Amino acid sequence: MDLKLTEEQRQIAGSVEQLLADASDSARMRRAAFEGEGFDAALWAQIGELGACGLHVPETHGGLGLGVTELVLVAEQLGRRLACVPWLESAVLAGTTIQSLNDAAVAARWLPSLASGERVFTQDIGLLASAPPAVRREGANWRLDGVLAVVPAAMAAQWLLLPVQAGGERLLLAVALDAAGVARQPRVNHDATRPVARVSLKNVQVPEADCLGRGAAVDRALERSRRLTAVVLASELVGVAQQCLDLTVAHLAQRVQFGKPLATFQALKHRCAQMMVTVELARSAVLGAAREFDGDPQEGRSLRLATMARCLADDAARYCTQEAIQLHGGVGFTWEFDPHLYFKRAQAARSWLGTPTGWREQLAAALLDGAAA
Amino acid sequence: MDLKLTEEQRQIAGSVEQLLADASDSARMRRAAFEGEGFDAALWAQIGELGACGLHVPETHGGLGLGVTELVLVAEQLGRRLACVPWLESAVLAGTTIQSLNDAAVAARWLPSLASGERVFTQDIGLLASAPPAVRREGANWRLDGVLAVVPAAMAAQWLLLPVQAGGERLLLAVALDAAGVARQPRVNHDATRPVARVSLKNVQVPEADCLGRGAAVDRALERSRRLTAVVLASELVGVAQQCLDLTVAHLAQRVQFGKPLATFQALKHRCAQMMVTVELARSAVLGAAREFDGDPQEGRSLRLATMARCLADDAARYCTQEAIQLHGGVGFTWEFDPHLYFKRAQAARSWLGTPTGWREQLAAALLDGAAA
Amino acid sequence: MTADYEAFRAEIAAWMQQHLRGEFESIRNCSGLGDAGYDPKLAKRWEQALARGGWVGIGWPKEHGGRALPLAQQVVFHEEYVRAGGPGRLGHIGETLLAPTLMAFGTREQQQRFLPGILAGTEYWAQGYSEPNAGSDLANVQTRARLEGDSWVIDGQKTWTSWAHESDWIFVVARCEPGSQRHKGLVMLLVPLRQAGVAIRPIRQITGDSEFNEVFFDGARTAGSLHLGAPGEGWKVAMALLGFERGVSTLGQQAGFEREMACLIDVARRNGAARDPDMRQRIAQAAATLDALRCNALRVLAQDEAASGGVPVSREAYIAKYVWSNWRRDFGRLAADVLGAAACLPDDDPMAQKLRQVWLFSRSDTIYAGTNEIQLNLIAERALGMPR
Amino acid sequence: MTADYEAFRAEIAAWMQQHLRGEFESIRNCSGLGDAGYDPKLAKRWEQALARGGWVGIGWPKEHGGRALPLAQQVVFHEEYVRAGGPGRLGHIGETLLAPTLMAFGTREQQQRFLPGILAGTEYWAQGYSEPNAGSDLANVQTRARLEGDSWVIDGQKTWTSWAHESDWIFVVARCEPGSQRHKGLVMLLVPLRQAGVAIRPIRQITGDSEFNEVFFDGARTAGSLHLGAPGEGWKVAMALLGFERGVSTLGQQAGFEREMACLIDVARRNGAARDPDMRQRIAQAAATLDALRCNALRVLAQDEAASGGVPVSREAYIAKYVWSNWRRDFGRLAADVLGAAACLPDDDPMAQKLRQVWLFSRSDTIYAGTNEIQLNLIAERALGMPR
Repeated sequence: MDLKLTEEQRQIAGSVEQLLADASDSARMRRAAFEGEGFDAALWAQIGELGACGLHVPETHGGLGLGVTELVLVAEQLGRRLACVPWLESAVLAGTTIQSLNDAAVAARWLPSLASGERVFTQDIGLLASAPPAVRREGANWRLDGVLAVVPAAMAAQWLLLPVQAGGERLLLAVALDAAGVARQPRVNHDATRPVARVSLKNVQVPEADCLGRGAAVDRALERSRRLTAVVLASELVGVAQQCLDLTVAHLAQRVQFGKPLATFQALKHRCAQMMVTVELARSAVLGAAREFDGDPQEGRSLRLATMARCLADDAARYCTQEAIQLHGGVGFTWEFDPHLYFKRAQAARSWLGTPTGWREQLAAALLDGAAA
Repeated sequence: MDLKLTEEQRQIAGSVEQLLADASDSARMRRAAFEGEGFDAALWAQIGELGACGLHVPETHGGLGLGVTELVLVAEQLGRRLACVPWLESAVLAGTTIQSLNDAAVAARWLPSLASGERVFTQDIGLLASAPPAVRREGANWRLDGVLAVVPAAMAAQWLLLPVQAGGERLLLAVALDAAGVARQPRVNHDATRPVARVSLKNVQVPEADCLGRGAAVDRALERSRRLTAVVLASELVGVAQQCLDLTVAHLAQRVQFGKPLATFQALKHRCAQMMVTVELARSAVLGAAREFDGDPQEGRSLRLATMARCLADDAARYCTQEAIQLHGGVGFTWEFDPHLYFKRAQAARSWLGTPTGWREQLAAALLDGAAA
Repeated sequence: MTADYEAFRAEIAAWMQQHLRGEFESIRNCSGLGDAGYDPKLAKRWEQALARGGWVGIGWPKEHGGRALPLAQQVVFHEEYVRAGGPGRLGHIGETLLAPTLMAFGTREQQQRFLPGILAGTEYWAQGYSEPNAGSDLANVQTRARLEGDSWVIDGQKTWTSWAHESDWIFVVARCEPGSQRHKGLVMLLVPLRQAGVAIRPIRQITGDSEFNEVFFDGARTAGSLHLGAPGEGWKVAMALLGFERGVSTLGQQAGFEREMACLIDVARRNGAARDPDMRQRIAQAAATLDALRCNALRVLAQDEAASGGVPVSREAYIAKYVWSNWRRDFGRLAADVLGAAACLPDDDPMAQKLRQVWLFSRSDTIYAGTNEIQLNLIAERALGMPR
Repeated sequence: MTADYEAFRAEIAAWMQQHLRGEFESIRNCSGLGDAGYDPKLAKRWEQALARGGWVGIGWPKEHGGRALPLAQQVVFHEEYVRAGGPGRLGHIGETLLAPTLMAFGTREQQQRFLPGILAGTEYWAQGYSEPNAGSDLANVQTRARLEGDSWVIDGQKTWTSWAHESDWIFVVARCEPGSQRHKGLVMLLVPLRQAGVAIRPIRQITGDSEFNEVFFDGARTAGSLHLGAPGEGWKVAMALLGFERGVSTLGQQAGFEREMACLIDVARRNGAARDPDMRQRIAQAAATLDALRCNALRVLAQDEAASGGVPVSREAYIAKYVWSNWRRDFGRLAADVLGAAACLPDDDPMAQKLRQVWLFSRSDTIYAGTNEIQLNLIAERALGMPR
C-alpha cells in the first residue's frame, strides 16, 4: 500500500486549506455559528465551486470522480476550522449512501444536484433515540407521521434521507424538507458549528418515485456509508486535534510566567509532544484507511479500517482538546478563546455513527468470536 | 470517621518497618526468593515474636485483639520490602476465614497456633482454574482426590483451608499438608517473593474433626475473608508503589545526564509527583477502608470499601512499578536492580481475590442494577 | 463514622428540614458556582438563615463569636448539611479564608469591623490574587497601591475573582513598594467593591455563563488602616490565607460531588448507559475514587487536628487539590459520555442539565486555584524534596 | 496492498516454503531478541540461506551487490517474509545500519572488506554507542581511542550492545581527541570483537535472560584505517547511522507484532478472557492501534521515497519509535492480563510462553534506542520547534 499523496491530492488539500484560512477563521466561524445558525451559505457556495461537494461522485453524475483519500484531505481542513457547512452530512454521508445503493437510475436522479452543492442533503442517523415515524401506504405515496428528535443539518438541507420500516419492508425515502407537513425547529447545540434540528412529520406525502431503495440493499448501503463516513469524520477530528495542538504551541510560545516563555518548560513540551503523537498516529490511520477504502475493501476489512480510524482519531481529539484547554491556563476555559469550541465538537462527534466503544466491540466480535482463530 | 492513628498503631508500623529494613533488605529478600524458595523462616519467626501473626485474632485465642487498621499498617511494610513470609496467606486470609465462621469451638482449636505463627496456614483461592477435587465420605473421614494447580504458600504451610463441594454439601476442610497422599511441588513463579505450589491429593483422609464449617456459613465466611483480605492486599500494593517511588526519586537524584541530575528535569519531576499522587490516594483509600472494616460494616458497604481499596491500590502499583522501570532507564529492566521484582508482584496481585475489573463490575451491579436509585 | 454525634446529627437534620423549605426550595441541592439554577439573592438570604441558626463559624473560637466545635463535629455538620440538600455556600470565602486570616493577622479593630458581617451573612468577600500576567506565577503582582493621606489608592487589575459582582469587599494583594520584585514589597488590602474606582467585568466561560470576573482598580480607595499584616509583608499573609483553603469545608465540596454522582447514576439507569459494560467499569471506578477522595480529606483533617497548626503540610494534603480536580474533570467527561448525544443538546431533564453543567464547568477545576502543573511542581519539590 | 506485486509475493512465499523447513523449523515464527527459543547458531545458518536465495541487501545498489529493488517491493518482501513465519533477523544491524553508513562514509577498501560478509551472512555486527554514563546523553562518550603506530587502541566500556556475544565486529563511537567535549573530537571505529582486549559480559534482564551485553575495551586494537569518516567527525557519522534505523525493516518488526497479536487472540479465546467485555475493548483497541502503526510506517516510507534522502525528518517519522514502543509496552500488559495468574506461572503452552516473554521484554522497548523521554524531547524541539 502506497501512502504517497499525488500532486493533485496535495493541491486539493491546499486549496481548501487556503480558502478556509480566510473564509472560516475564528471570527467568521463564530459569526456563522452564533449568528448564522451554524450555516455559512457563502462558504458553502465557495466549497461547491471548488467541486468539493462531488469529490467522490462519478464524473458522469457531475462529480470529480475522486476517492476517499481526497475526502479525508478536505475533511481535515474543515475540521481544523470548524467550518460551518453541512459537507459531511451532504457530500459524504448522503452522497455515499446514494452511491452505495448501486442503482444507476437513483444515482442519475439524485447525485448531480448533490455533487454541485446546489442541493443540501442530510440523513437521519438516530442521534437521540426516539420512536420511529409511522409509515403508511396511501395511493402512490408513502405517508409519514412522527418526530425525529435530532437531525443534523436539517435547517440548511433540502432533502432528508430517511430509512424507515413500512410494515415488513425496509425503505430508504428521500423527504423534501419543504414539503407540506414537515416542520423544522433548530435545537440548541453546544457544538454550535454543527447545527441540528428537530424535524416533525405530520401527514407528509412521499411519492413512490422518492423511494431510493428497499430491502436488504438499504441496510447494506447504510452500513457501507456509515463506515466510510466514519473514516471521514475521523479525519475531521484529526483536524480538530491538530488545530488544538497548533493553538497550544503558539500560546505557550508567547505566554511568559516565572520570567520565561511557557514553551521552555519541559513538562509542557512533553505534553505537546504527546499531543502530536496522537495527532500523527491518527492521521496515519485515517490516510491508511482512506487509501484502502479507495479499493472498496470487503466487509471484514472495512470494519477493521473504520474502527482504526474512528478510535484513534477519537483518542487524539479527546486528548488534544482537553490538553488545549488545560495548557491555555485560565483563558483556556473562557468563551473568547477557541479551545472550548473544539472540545465540544470532539465530544459531540463521539455519538456520531456509533461510539468508539461500539466500534471496538464490533471489531472484538470479529476478532474473537469467529469459528476459529 | 476519624483517620488519626493511635500511638500504639504508629509503634506497630514502626517496629515492623525497622525489623524489615534490615531483615528483608534487597539482598536478603533476594536470597530468600531465589535461594530459599521464597520463604524466610527466620524472618517468619521474628514476625511471629512481634505478635504480627495474631494481630486481629482475639486475645482469648492468643492474638493481640487488634483490628484491620493494624493489619494494613503491617501489610504496607511487608509489601514495601517484598518480605518472603506467608503472612497474608496465613494471618490474614486463613485467619479471617476461620474467625468469620463465628464458631467458638473452631476458633479455639485453630486460632492459637495460627496467631503465634507456630503453624502456617494457607487457603485455596483457585488462582488457576482447575477441576475441583473429588470428595467422598469414607467412614468418619472425608476422602479427597484431585489436583490443586496453584496454592499460595503451600510449601511453607502446615495447613490448607480447602472449600469443597461434597455432593450437595458445601464444606470447609482443613487439610494437613503433611498427611499421607498429599504431594506438593513448587511451581516456577515470576513473582518469586510469593511462592506457590501445585498440590496433589491422592486418597487423602480428612477426619470429620477437621471440617471447620458447612453450608451457607462457609461461603459467607469466605466472602467476608475475601473482602477483608483484599483491603490488606491493597495495602501491600501501596507499599510496593511507595518503594518504587522512593527508589526512583533516589535514582534520579544521583544519576547525572546532560550535566545535571535527572531529578532537576521538570518532566521527570512531574512523573514522580504523579506517582506520589497515586500512592497517597491509595493509602488514604486503604486507611479509610480499614477503619470502617474495624466496625464490621454490612454487606453492601464492605463491597464498596474493598473495591475502593483494591482498585486504587492496583492503579498505584501498576503506574508506579511501570514508571520505576522507565525512569531508571537502562538499568530499570535489569535483573540486578529491584524495580522488576515489584513490577512482577503488582501484576501477580491482579489475579488474587478477584481482578480489579471484577470488583468494579460487582460494585457497578450494586450501584446500577438495584430496584431504585 | 463514629456514633458519638448521633444527637448532633439529628439536630442538624431537624434544623435543615425546618428551614430549607419555602423560598429556599429552589436552591436545594444547588452546588453554587457553575450551577445554573443558583440565585445569589436567595443564597444570601439562606446564609442569613444559617447565621441565625448558629451554623456559621461553628469552628471559630468563642471570643470571635464562634462555637469552637471540634473538627470531627464540623465534619459532621458539613456532611449532614449536604445530605439534607443544603446549597453551595456563598459565604465560603469570607468564612473559611478571610476570617481565619483576620484572626491571625488582623488588628482588633479589623476583627471587630469585619467578623460580625461574615458571621451574620451580611457582608460577602471576593479574592483578589490572580492577574492577567500573574496566573500560575502569583508573585508577579502588577497591581499597585500607594498611601495618599489616610487612604490607600489602588490601580491595576485582578482576574478570576469568583462572584465579585455579588460581593461587598475584596482582599487584594498589591505592590506597595515601587520597584520591588516578586514576593517582596507587597501588601494585603481590604477594599470595598462598591465604589467608583472599581469596575467589574464578567468573564464569559465555556458554559456560556459568567461566575468569574475581572476587577479593574482605577484609583480605587480604601482606608489607610485596612492593610492586613504589615505593608511589605503581604506575601506572607497571602500564603497563610491560601493555607486555610484546605479545610473542613472540603467535606462539603465532597458531598456536592456525591450528589453529582447520584445524579449520574440516575441518568445512566434511565437512558440505558448503565447496561454498557464499559460505562459500568468507568462508573464504578469513579465511585470508588470519589470514596477515596473522602478518605483523603479525612486523613488531611486528622493530621491537621493531631498537629493543630504550625505543622509542615502533610503528603495527603499536597495531593488534595490535584486529586479532586482531576477526579471531577474525568467525571465531567464520564457524565458527557453517559449523556451521549444529549451532552450537547440541552433538554428539560434537570438531572441531565446538571451533568451538562458539570461536564463543561469541570474543565476549569484543574486550572483555577493552582493548575495541575503548579500542583505537580509543588508535590515534586516540597513533598518529594526534588530540586528546583 | 496493490496487486502489482502478485508474482513477487508468490516468489517469496514459494521460496520461504521451500527453505524454512528441516532444521529451521524450530526458529519459525521466533521474533529474535527476547524470544527464548531463538538459537543464534541456527539463526546464522538461516541468514546464509537467505543470502544464497538473494534476499539480503535487496534494496542495496547493484554496485554493492544488492538488487536495488524499489521501496514498495522491499516492503512486500518484509511482509511476506513474516507472513511465512520467517524468524527475527540476526543480520539486521549489519544489513540495515552499518551497510548504508559504509556506503555513505566508507572508503572503497572498507566497502570491499565488509559489505560482502554482511551480504553473505558470514559476518555479524554489534553497535557500540551507549555507555554507563552516556545513556540518554549519548554525546557524553568516555571511551577513548588513540592511534598507536598503524593501529587504533581503544579503552573504555560500552553497554546495551545487543548480541555482542554472537557478533564478529562492533562499531564504536570513541573520543579520539583527548580533552574534547561532547559532540566534538569523536571517531567511529570498526573493531573486531574476537580479540584479547575485548571482554563481553552479559547483562541479565527482567526476563532472567541476557540479550544485551556490556563490552569492555582494555587496549583493544583495530587497524588504523578502520575509522568510518574522518577522525573528529564521529558524531556526524553516528547520527547518520541512527537515521538509517527507521527504514523498511520496521515493516518486518510490524509483522512480528502482528504475530504476537494473533497469539494473544488465540490465548484469549482458549482461556475465556475473550468473553470479558473489558478485555474485548482492550484487545480491539490494541488491534486497531497496531494497524495504525503499520499505516504510520508506510507513511514514513512514502515520505522517504518521495524525497529520496536529504529531507528533514517528517512528523510521522518523529513519532515512529515512540508509538511502536509504547504500543508494545501496553500490549505486554494486556498480554499479562489476558494470561491472568498464568502470567507469572510458566507452563508448556508455547503461545502463553511467548506472551509472557513479550510482557517482560517489552519493558525495555520504551527505554532502549532512545527512551520515551528523549523521544518526547526530540518531538517537542525538532518537530514542533519548541525552544530547548
